[in-house]
Amino acid sequence: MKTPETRNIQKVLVANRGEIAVRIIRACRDVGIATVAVYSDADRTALHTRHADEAVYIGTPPPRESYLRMDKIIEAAKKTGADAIHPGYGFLAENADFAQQVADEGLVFIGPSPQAIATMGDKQSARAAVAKYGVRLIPGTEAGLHDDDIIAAADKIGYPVMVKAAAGGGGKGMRPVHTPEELPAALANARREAESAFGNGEVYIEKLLVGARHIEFQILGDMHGNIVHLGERECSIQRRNQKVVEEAPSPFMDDDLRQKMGEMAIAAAQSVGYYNAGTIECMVDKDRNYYFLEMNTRLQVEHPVTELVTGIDIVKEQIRIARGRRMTPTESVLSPRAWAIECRINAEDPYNNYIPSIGRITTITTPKGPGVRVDSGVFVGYEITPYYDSMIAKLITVGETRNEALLRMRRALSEYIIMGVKTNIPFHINLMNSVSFIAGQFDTRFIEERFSMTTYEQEPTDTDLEIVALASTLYSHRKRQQASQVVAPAKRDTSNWKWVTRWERLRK
Amino acid sequence: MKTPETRNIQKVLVANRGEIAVRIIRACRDVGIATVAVYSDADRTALHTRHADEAVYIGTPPPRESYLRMDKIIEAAKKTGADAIHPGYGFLAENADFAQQVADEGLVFIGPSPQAIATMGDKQSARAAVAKYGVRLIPGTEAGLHDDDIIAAADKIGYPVMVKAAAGGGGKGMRPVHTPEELPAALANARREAESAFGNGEVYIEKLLVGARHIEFQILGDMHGNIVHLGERECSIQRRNQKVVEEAPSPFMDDDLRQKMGEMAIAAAQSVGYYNAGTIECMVDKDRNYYFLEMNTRLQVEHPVTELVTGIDIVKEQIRIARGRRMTPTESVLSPRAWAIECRINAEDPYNNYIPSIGRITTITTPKGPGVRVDSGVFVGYEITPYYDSMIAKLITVGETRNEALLRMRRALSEYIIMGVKTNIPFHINLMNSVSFIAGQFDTRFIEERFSMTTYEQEPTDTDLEIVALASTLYSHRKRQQASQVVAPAKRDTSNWKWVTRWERLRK
Amino acid sequence: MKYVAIINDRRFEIEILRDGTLTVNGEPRDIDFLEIAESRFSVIKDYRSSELVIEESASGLQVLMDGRIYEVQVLDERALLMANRKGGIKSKTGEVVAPMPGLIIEVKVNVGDIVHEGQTLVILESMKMQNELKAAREGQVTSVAVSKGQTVDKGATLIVVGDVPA
Amino acid sequence: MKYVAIINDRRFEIEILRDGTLTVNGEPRDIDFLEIAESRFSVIKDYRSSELVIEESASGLQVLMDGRIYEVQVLDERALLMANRKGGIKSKTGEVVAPMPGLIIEVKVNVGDIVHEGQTLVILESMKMQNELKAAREGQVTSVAVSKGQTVDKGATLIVVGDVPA
Repeated sequence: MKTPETRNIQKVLVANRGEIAVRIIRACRDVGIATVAVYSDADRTALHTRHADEAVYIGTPPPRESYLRMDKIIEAAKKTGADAIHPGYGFLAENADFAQQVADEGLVFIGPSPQAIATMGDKQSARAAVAKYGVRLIPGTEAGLHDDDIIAAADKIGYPVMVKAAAGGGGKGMRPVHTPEELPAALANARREAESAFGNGEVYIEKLLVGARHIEFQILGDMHGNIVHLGERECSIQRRNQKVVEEAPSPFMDDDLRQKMGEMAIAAAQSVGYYNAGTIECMVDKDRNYYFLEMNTRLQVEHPVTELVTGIDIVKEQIRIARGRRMTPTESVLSPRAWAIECRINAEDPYNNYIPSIGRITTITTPKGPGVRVDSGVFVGYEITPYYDSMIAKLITVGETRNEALLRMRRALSEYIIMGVKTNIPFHINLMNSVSFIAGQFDTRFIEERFSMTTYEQEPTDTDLEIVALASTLYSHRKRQQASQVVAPAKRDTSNWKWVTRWERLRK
Repeated sequence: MKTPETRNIQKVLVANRGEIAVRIIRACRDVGIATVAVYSDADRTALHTRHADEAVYIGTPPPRESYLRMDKIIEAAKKTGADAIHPGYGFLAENADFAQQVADEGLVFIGPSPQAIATMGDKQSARAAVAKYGVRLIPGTEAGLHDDDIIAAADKIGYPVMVKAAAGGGGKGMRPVHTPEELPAALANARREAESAFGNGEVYIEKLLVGARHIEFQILGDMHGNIVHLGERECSIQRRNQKVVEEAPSPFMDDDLRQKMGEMAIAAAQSVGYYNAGTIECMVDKDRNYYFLEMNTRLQVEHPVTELVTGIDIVKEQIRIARGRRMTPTESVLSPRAWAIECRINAEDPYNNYIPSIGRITTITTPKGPGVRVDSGVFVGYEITPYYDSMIAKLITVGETRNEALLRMRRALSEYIIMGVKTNIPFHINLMNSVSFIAGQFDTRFIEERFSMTTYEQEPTDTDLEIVALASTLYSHRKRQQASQVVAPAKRDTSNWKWVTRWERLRK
Repeated sequence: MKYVAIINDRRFEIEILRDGTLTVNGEPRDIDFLEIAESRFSVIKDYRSSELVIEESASGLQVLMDGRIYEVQVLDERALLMANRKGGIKSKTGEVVAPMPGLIIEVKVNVGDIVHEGQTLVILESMKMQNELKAAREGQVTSVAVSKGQTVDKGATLIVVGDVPA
Repeated sequence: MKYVAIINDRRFEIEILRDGTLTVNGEPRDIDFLEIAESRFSVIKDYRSSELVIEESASGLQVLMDGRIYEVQVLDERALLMANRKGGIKSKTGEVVAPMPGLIIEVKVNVGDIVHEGQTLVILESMKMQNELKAAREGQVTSVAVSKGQTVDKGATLIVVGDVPA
């Protein structure tokens, strides 16, 4: 491999929105690089628009009219003199055409080569590429088949199977299917969802491993031919095939398995001459057999847990690599120095079938203090619209041990207050109290099959119930008083009702 | 030294308020210990009152009626079944009587022995204790002398001198004096301030070292006779003898000096058989001569910078040590693994002589993202009263290098928005842009003698001025319109004024 | 003023007297109840410090404490009297409304169908996700206001579930 | 509508026309000016994105941008006319008010004294600190409303500095 040219990056256009756009802007600022945001009508007040040094309007809220418009994004980079584009995750992050167009325009794409994206983005070529390196694959079909062929293949592979979108990601277009009877309807639904999310309705199926875990390896490679892994992430806590909690390391991992899977992950990345940050996603069954699932050729939502257990800033490394320099880490991370857990904070109602919640955020209290990191794209007054993903923030805690990280997460969740929309914070609190999660005993089906928002490890105490009863009654009493205009005078500006309190007794 | 008993700690009463009470509650929660807060009338809604598992009312806002009432605090511990008391910093943290009373009541005092507090709390005995170990002292007088004796001593020591309160801390009761004429008035003022702050008007003087730095060493000792240091903190950025910015390590430090000063710090702590966290404060002159100033026998405000560069949670270590266990670190930290900077966020107006600002906080946007820690005791709706210290939060950033920590601090400061009261955030932004600070060239007189809020490193550009002029005019125009009831219709709920914007041109 | 608060089938009879005295099931109680911000309350009772979120829902109050949600009904004397006369307290609402704007993917029931609590009635696509809207109570479908392919606004009533005819 | 904005002795003549067109010193400008929250504004001008805090002060507007504070005066046509007639724009306020409740430790001037800008007039103790209150302008002390040992409320006028008699 010839020595790559060093490329100049002074100003980065961030072709994304939400928390990840803010994360990238922060990384640029931390290394003294100027930033350009792009924004749709829905995002004029969004943090990425306001935090960047410059901001360019690119269209109406639907992504295909703005964040997916390659022409407008490249034009925005030209207009502002940006010399590089960071795609974040989602949107154009795994679009080889976009990476190629960026390069053709003389701009630096902060990501892998268009060839690597194309190869790994196509299921068939991805499997072919890694298979040569002896990487084990899950039995499945190629994409683009007709339903009849898929149904025939499913009989050979054996049920249960998973229907997946060829252009997929984030659980969209995915359906588990347990019997042949369910398959035709599942294919139809998955195609429709995939068409709507990615503009591409092609699907394929894979054998569904029962009791398996989703474990992935973070890869980092530079243009000098160096590739290392930064250890694994445990991502089995999923709902509707979307990750909701991730951690690093995995409680299931041992040194031997990490060594072997790590080598496999590096081999998979090498198969496409990979540079930039990337992720090798695997399924690991109960017997520690592991299978290559896919490679994500981009920054991952859950990258902070790896950052916190390795001390490596992955976004900064991406920039460094894109500049043609050698990346900082010189060897793979075989023993993480801490334990980190991430909870994705979604605007959804865990008490009502996790239905997405829209509306305006009226209050936020962000958890603070030692060992807590919050990556968020929202603020008081932010309007959650139906146009974009429901993930509004990520809460990450780190501790010396898993137990410490978990206790910190409980503490941080109890401090985290978001009002105005429903969030899944109560779900996370419940999960952090569940014995299975605490024991590290779970697989990808845990949340859907063995977890509920209404069964708790401990019943509420009589005192709990009495406090709730009293508070509810005083709340109602107050409303009643207000309705009849007999409002108790507030001692301070906050409304204060005390019944037979210490002060009043003292004053009697 | 005989092996200490292991002591049971299940519930800790935190005898403090504000950010440090919240910090301690978080540490307890992180190790699964229940917490009890105490609160005055001014603090019913304060975060420490609400975050603790239990909260006990102890009196009216003036500290001597509540947070300094040993009887009420011990009674609160008894009533709630707390088995230990953490004093935080300030208030009763360095009161040997309190530590003794706590022990006499069969409770664990999370701090050093009453003897260590008493010895180090008295200037004379502190100097005597450390002098035996060959620790170098700054020339000065003992406390308790009459003004005439002090004035005579000052002539011998030579000007400039520093007047200090015997019971001092936090810059209160301190006065630099450059000529004999100023001394009588300075003594009178310092006595009055000390009397008001500590209930003890005794003062003493010390030679004022010119061009010197304030560098301190963090000490950790356990009851098994182990004492280590966790490296130094640079605390020379002070105003009115109060620290406002601290960092670890010190840009002035080298390995040789760290080795020597560290040994001196351990010797000073050993002189009183020290256990718990403690700090040896030193002055270091331009020629790298160092002098013992005093030992703070408690947790320090600026402990987080040490935590971030060593990975050690100092509050957890305090609890561990108080339980009679061996502390985690087994050797001194001679090479910190990162660089951290702390900015104290005070409710004061840097544009108006740093006058404390009181009022209600209406908005807070907390800096987030990688490498940022915020320890805060305030929230939206919090009322800043004149009863307590003006420090409302601490913003701490960490990076691999000083430069990275500094760039992160700039970024975090620009994200930090507190409305409703004035804060010194603009001061910190200015400081982080000052060439002297960036170069690490400063001493304890830097802020007062060579820094100003009105001279900037760079003049505003014409564009800066035009944006400010336009925004101010549009703001005034809007107010005028509102006054005459001709309000422009808001497109969203937020009020949006666009003049000849892209959208409007498109629609024309 | 007398109230009855019902949580998890437990009844608490609470009386607030004019002099500020409070009793639960006849026994006096001390409680310090403070509004911190809209919907957010701090309670200190017998030293225990708790933070609560109280919001109104169709069927009463939703109270969040220590990460757990409680459905609470508070009835005053008059409401209690009326409820007793009707033979029971108000049951869960039978109206299924769109929680956000979206596209109706499927309507799974017809007027007259008997449905059980938790049964999926409508599939609504929004935020790129298909959301199953379920029955909050058992009963008989009395109204179906939407059909497949229709777009709906937030708050639109989609289905009404009424009592099962005796 | 015509305005003059004055910052750091620089004058900007700004005109807002009925059709929404905006000019600065006669040249057209595009600006996107948005209120985010009370006193907080987001401005995008020629792609540059800035966040500003605008607050009213005794002598005009205080604007915070990029960590720097600007004192701005915005005058409309009428105010400008009046200011010109008076021979100049309004100068800094001469009232020294207590920024917080506290105890007067010392009053350093008497009525009739000539003071310079930045001169310490009063020492106020509050939050355990002694705070020096200084003159915001030069002039002559026309009123001293407090004396040593007195406690004062926030906002109380302590000293008034007027013009030096010609």
